[in-house]
Amino acid sequence: MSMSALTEYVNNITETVTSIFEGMAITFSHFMRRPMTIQYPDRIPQQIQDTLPLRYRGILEVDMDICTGCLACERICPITCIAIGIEMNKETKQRSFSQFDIDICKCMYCGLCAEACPTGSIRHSQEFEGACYNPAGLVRHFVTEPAPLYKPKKGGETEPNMIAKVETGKKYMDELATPDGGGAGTEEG
Amino acid sequence: MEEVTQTEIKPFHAEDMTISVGPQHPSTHGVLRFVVKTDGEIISEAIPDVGYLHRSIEKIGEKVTWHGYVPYTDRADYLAAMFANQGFCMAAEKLGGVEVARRGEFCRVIACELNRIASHLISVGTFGQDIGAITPFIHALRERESINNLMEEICGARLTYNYLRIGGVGYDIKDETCHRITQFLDHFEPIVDEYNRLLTNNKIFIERLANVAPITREDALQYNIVGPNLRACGVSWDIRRDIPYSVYPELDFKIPVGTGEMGALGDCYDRYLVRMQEMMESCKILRQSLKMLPKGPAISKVPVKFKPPAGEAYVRVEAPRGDMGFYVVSDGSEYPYRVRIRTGSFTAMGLIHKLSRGIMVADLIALIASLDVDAPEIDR
Amino acid sequence: MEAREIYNRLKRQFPEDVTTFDAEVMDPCIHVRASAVVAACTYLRDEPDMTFEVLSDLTAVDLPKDGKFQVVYHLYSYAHRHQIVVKADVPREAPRIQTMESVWKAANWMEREVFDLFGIDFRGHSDLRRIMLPEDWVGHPLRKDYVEQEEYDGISTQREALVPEVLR
Amino acid sequence: MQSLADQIFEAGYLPGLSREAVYAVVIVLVAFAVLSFFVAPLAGVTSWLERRVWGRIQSRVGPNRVGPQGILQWLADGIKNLLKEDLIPAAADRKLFALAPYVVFMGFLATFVVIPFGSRLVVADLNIGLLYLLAVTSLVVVGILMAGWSSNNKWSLLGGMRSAAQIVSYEIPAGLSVLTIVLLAGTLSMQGIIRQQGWAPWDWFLFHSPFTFIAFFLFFTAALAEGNRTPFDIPEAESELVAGYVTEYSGMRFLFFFFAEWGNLYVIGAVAATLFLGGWHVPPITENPFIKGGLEFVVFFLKAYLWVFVAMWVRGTLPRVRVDQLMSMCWKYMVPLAFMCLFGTAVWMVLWPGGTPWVSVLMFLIGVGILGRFFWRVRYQIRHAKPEMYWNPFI
Repeated sequence: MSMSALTEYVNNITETVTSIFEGMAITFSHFMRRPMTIQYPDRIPQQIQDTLPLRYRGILEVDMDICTGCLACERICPITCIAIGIEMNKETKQRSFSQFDIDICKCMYCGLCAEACPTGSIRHSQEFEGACYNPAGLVRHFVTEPAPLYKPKKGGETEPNMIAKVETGKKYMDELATPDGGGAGTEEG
Repeated sequence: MEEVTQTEIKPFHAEDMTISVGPQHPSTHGVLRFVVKTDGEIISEAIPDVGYLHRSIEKIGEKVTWHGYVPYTDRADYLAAMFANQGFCMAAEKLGGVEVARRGEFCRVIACELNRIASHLISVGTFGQDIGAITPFIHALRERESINNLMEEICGARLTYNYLRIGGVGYDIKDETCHRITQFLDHFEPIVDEYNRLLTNNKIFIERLANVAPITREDALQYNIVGPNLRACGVSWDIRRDIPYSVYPELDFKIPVGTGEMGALGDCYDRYLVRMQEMMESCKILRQSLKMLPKGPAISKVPVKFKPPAGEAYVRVEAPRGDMGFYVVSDGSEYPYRVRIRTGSFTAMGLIHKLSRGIMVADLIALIASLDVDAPEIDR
Repeated sequence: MEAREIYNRLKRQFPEDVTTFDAEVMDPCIHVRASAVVAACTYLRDEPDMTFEVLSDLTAVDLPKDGKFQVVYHLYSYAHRHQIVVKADVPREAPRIQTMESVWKAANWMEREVFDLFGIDFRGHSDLRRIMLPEDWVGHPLRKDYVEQEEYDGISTQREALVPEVLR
Repeated sequence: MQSLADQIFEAGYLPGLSREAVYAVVIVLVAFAVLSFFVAPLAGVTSWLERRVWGRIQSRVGPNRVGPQGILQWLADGIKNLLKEDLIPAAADRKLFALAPYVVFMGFLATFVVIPFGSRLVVADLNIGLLYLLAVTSLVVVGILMAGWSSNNKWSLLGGMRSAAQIVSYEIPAGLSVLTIVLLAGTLSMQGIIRQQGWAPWDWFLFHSPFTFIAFFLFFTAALAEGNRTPFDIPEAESELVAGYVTEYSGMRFLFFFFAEWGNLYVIGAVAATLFLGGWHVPPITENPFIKGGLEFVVFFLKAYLWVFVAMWVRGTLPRVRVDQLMSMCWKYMVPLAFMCLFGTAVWMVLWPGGTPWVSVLMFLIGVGILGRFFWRVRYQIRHAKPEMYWNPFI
């Protein structure tokens, strides 16, 4: 056996032993580190839904009180999972919703509908638990009985109830970037 | 002379064993299948069989609007969704002549580089797992989880981001998020060191990867190997530097190239090492772009009914799995006429048949992992 | 090298087969007759001051109005950092073209994909099988006139809509 | 056990039965008791501990829901596996397929006969105890080969073949390093080997000379390979062979393989403790036989479990070697080194027949030094990564 082969032989052993030694030190140090696990769903300090950012794209929700019925969301939806029905009362000439259904099975949580909404009435909630036994149960019906369309008042809302709703819609819309520099960037940055 | 009668000696004949690796095999990274012909442990041939995850993303492109196709591109490569977003948006912008808002460009770079780190973490993590070390895999996923949390803050989704829009980005990056990204980088860089000490320098790991299935430069070009796999063969080629797009020319970063550190040039270990180094480079890019992030709108004005003039565009993006090409044809209507996504994994799969001859079963797993092929990206 | 110059060189070499040059589009492209595309590409690859050593992309576009498929080759040169698009038209009725496999190995899989999704026959291809779809699939989905079969192997390909479409 | 049966017989509780019948009944009952109240919880708790240890290494928690800190997880898993459908593939060799898990299990269980849990707590102090141990552990390879062959699955076959090659090869370094101790102790009896050592670390064979020190690590490595543990888990290499020889098994049969694997882990630890770590020796603090016996059991148990823990920890650290590397590692590195240790020890014994206490103390100090160096590195890792600390082992 030549000298270099012997050196290599010894080197191989040393390298193996030292690298294993080093690796074992790292793994041992993990016994003292805090685990990353979130013990969902019960052993958590706070509901996960409460920790999610406002931008989080969870299951879609619609605030029918501030929905203008402009159909922008229905049109932009790439998979047509939103179906809106609007009827006109022939006598009073008043239009009202007869249907506002969203098929959560189909929804791909892209957020395009929320971006198109002028009032922030359709938006992604922080809810993500949608398990149910029947796919039909995943269709969300937002209109139970015919409801009138929302018309924004010129001078702003006066009713405290409605002010809160409009503000909530605005809050969601503020998260979006807009060409005129709206959204989160300009407010803070 | 007397004729010597020679008894014919027949070589000991053994049949090759045909094994089907996949589609439900633990280390095929999605649903891939290899028809492997082996002689014991030695593979004589491995024929890749793809298509299990074909979701006809290219056909869908012809049926939805330009804006509406962006979320679909997420699904082309769900480990690096941001880059498919980027590719399609760039193609649409090129066609429609849309100027991207400058802040939007920086937001894109930040999101993309975060995504690149996440994708490479999956790559090197699963690499470790395929070699048999589960711990580095979970450590990599732990760091990726932090990136997912950041992504959630940036764009509201953890996997299929749909962050980019034609003309910019959908959501602006908040200052506090910027701060949190910096915090993450401060935490992440020592972790990469630790990862190196735990896995990269491990003798067993090196022995498993060095000299395994080296790709020559010629093969790499012939088979159109791209991205980190190409760079591991010693070809210094990065779209971000060589066909510059977005704001990458303003940023300072190095292109890691394989050097044959532990064995042959372009072997599995080189491919692994290039990815590890690229993560550190991405950290550098992130720090710079966070510093340079300008003020202003993050998206420019684009009509809701985006109708680019008739024409075609081919753009390339440096995705974690290499040059992702978007060939988009418009006929002037509301819908793309044809969308073609060219991905790095697809061409890399074409090479496996050639590389697999004469290696061992365990090496095939290392080879697949080192090429970082990703089933959704292959099949689209 | 400029795209115009590449075109001129190619035109000089193949005066008959190189038809037109689109210079006004975003990615300048050269139209080559389908019969000569392999020869033209071999020339582009081997010429020392062009050396297109990489076939970046190979795909096709269905143009039913013109009654043809357009096979599109995106070539790139790492050495000279230039790119060119080569296009070849094949008739829709009998889509047939020579394989590019002898020039770039990468063409193998890309041509299989084009064969699968468009039904273009690549002559001389070593392994022309479907790649994305099952072997017994009917039709070529990326053709514009493709109609999906109602069921495959007894499994319906349709999905019942849970939300009734609103008639308006 | 025989004396117990004799007592029962003589007390006249069972009139009309022959002495042999009483023996048989007592043996079956004792075996049942040992199986269900010692071996099963041992393997089960080992499985739980392994998952917890792994969990913490990997920044996870591990099973912590069934029972306090999840310690009853193994029971839940066992019940689940018992209730699962027992599938036998149509093309399998049914008899061998059904038999294989029991052969593996038997190979592991039979080792408990000679493991000395205390100075008087041993089933049978065979005078060829060590030989017996090496022999019965080899039964495992037969079971694994049977499983691999009879499943009629290519993955299983590959796994089985790998396992056979691996275990047969690694018997040699394991055997050689064990021989080093036999040479020192001059006996094959497990109790005899322990009696040659003392309670103090420098009385252990581990620190007897540099050769035994190396032999210990060789033995431990080879034992890991024989137990199909990472980094030598190639027979069941999940990412390569799906599950190796257990691919086709389900339900209770599947469980038996893992039962044996986890149990085997304890056997490895126990043998290491016996041969190198002074076994059940306790400091002479009490003369009370009951307290002493209990202490002995605890000490032995902990010494064995320390190495079980190390095996888990190694599994959480290292990647898997390749088949050819496994072989080259065995034949090129471990066998020569084991021979070196054997001859070195022999020469040592010739040169210093009276023993070398000062070398033992020195070796002990070196061992402490290595341990100190190790914790220094651990401290460095923590300082470097600046993680959030959490000292509580329970979560």
